[in-house]
Amino acid sequence: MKLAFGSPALDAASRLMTPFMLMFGAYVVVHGHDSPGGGFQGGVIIAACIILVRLVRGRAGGWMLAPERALAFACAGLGIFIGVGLLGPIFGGNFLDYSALPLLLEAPKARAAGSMAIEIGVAVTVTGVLSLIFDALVEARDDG
Amino acid sequence: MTDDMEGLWSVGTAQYFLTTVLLMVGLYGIVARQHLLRKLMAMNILQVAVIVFFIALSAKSGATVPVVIEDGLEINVASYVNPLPHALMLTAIVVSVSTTGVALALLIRIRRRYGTLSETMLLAKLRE
Amino acid sequence: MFRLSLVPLVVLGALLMTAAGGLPPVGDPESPAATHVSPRYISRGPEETGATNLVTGVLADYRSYDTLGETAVICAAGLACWLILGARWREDGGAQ
Amino acid sequence: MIPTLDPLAVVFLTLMIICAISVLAVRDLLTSVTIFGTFSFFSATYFAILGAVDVAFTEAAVGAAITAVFFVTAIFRTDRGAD
Amino acid sequence: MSAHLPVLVVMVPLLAAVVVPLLGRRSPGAAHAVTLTALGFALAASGLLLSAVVTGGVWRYELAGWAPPWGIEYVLDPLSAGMMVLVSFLALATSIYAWSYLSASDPQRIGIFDSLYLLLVTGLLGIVATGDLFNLYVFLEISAIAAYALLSTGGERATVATFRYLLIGTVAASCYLLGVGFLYALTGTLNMADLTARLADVGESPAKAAGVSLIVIGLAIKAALFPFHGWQPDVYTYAPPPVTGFVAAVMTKVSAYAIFRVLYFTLGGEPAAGSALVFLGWAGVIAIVAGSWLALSQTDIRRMLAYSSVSQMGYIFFGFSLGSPIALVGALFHVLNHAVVKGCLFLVAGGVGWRTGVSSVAGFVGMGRRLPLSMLAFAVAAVSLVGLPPTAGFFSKWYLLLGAFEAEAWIGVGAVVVSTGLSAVYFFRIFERAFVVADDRLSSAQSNDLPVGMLGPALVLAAIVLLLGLFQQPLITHVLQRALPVAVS
Repeated sequence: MKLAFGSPALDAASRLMTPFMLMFGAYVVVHGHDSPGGGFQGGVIIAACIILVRLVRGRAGGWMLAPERALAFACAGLGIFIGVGLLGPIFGGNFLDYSALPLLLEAPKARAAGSMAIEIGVAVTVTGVLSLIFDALVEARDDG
Repeated sequence: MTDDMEGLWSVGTAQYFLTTVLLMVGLYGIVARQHLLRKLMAMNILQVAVIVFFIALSAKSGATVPVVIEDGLEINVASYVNPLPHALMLTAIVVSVSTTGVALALLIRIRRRYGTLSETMLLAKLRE
Repeated sequence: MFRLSLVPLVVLGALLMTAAGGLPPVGDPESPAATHVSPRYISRGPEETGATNLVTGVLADYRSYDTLGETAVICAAGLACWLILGARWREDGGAQ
Repeated sequence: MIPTLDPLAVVFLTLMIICAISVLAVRDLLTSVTIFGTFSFFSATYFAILGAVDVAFTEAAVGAAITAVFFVTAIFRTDRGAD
Repeated sequence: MSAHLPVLVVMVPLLAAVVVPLLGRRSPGAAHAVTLTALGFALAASGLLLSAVVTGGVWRYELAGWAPPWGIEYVLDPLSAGMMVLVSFLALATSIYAWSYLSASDPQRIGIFDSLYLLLVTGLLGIVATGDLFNLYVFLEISAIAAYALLSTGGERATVATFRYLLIGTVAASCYLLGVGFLYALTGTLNMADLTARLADVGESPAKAAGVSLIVIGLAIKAALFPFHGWQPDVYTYAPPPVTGFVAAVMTKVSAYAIFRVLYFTLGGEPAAGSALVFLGWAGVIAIVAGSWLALSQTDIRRMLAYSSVSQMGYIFFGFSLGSPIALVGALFHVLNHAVVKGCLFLVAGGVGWRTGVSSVAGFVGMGRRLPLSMLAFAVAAVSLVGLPPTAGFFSKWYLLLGAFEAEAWIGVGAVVVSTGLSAVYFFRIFERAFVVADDRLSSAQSNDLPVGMLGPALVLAAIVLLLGLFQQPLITHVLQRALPVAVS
């Protein structure tokens, strides 16, 4: 089944909105430290943007995060998280202890940098998985 | 208990009671509704009820959102709400959306094979 | 049968309401939740984690391990959807 | 003196309960999902009133947008059948 | 790096779970090799941990470098390290079995299957290791979601059964979370050790009782204890064999472990925990008889095994409720014994179905001739489940009975005796068909046993049942007795 509610107005609106939504998503990820937001919320917004385009323009929109790539995103995000966590033990701290990272920063700054890295990981995973689930629900074939 | 604490008490406990009602609505939906999609919505309501309960625990009268604005000053604990339940409940929301996604995928498979999502009809088909 | 299942439900609700009456009221600044572990997150969070958003401080630093688990939950959900629906849907790949 | 909590919280909680009951009572599934979105929106407002802006943000994005879209998609894929 | 062993045991499988799906698309073999390596590492590391904590005492690990109760900590004592060994060992064994099963039927999905398998193992290991109530919830959900996906792959009926399990499992998890919320509201902490200290100062109240009972109910649903076992038989019957073998063996045991941990360690001495244990004890006694009785009337072998699991969980909770050192040792030994036994039984039953298409008890005629070694493993495991010497099952039941005599719990003793009789009947029904009844049509049938990859794990598990029985004395003095809470021993 094609889930594309194509109409010129919707098309234009979605084209107009997507850049702002993506920017807002990225902003929410990056500014999670000082304002409400964070990796999960930002990832949800980016995924919502992808889903919006998919809803309006269907597969033709070119915005489809191919399922395989979406899955790779999901795994990569979690991989980033674990990788950052494992840097702790490598540099002599505990698991996920960012203050042990050799960043030449004072502890709070180093911790903020580490948190930022994992937030990005979370955002990547969330974007990948939500669009993957949406695609799985849409594309599931209607036979059998 | 002082007088102004009394007022706090009434608004304060009313929320627990209403949360319990919400919880029971969700539980009732899971038990009694026929359509599996509706059971799933009831499950979401149940999860929101638990989240509401935790957020109610985090509230503090006279406190504001947990984003520190005063810079360099001594931070007054009483002026910010408790951030811990918020962090926990973000995780719980994620869990609930994940569970919903998996459940919907299962439902699509069930519907594809059995042609229905109504529990009674499904049970009848399974018995065949 | 459904009417019957309502009885334990109502009993459970009544018990929970009784129990909830014994909790510190919502908004009580003297409640254990507000006075035990959380004060450190508020008073020292910004200087220790570098995050002025205290929730992010708790989520990404003090309790970052929970967040790791949360990410694993999402990842598991994605893999699960793929496993449940994927077999059929990959057969015709990008065609349509 | 301690200022009391906003009574608005109770109002929104009541609205949530009304929405929750309607979600389960309405016959048409698509209507049901729409009300579910409203329910999530009210819960987000409730969280915001209690000072949980992050949770409110997330609940609005997840409950009212993503979960609702998932449900709508699933309903289109299956049926709008009444209960 | 050895200082970080507690977290590496959990993280290495998780890291493998990230790599495996990407690898699996190109080369399923490599993906499975990575899976086995990660599980092997987990087994070796948890073995090291066990030996370290048995000699050196409790090992606490502060995650992210924050001291509890602000941060999350891992607490490894002989109990949790022992459970980790059990979980990772069964994961390794069933994963080897899964390769033979999947590579024949569905090589395309091995990567994704293995990844979810690793996530399931990660979740269970995390539950066992953690010292934080909310962290336990998170890992409970990881294992649950991975389990839903894996269980649903057994065909269309499995999908329906899994959906029901998903609903019930989510209600259970929400119950647990709500209970944690109650305790958090009363004490302001989520750390188990801190909670113990703080809860002692909180007076008795309905809120405390509600918190404890919600946690116990939530976990009891996950553990499929008698009144809450509704989800379990369908799920175990229709799921693919390697998954059932692992889930039936370990998942409910880990929930039982969590109840044990919460009631004896975290809430030890609380009156609410005492009453919860009384409830669990009675539920257990009913489960012991009812599970066996229901198993007797089943015609499908896997459904029969599923009901027998209900009964065996009853033994474990009955032992927990008695509370004396000897009964607790019996219960823990039964956790060990039943995990290995049920894993073996389900692997063989699944293998038989896979090779011959037989799933009913009646169809086992002549099976002893057709699949001799598999049925040998099945027989050893079944004998242990019934509780005959020299298998592990005899000793675990023996200690449970000693504990029951000591506590003069005559109803429990009666239940154990009745259930032993019933389980003997339902297994000897199978033995008779498999080994004794001569079927003319089958007498000429060639022995056509399972491939090594499936037979090996089953035989190893059967051998372990015997070894556990033979070496029960050192095991009990060196590990199980040290695993008991201080207040009891």
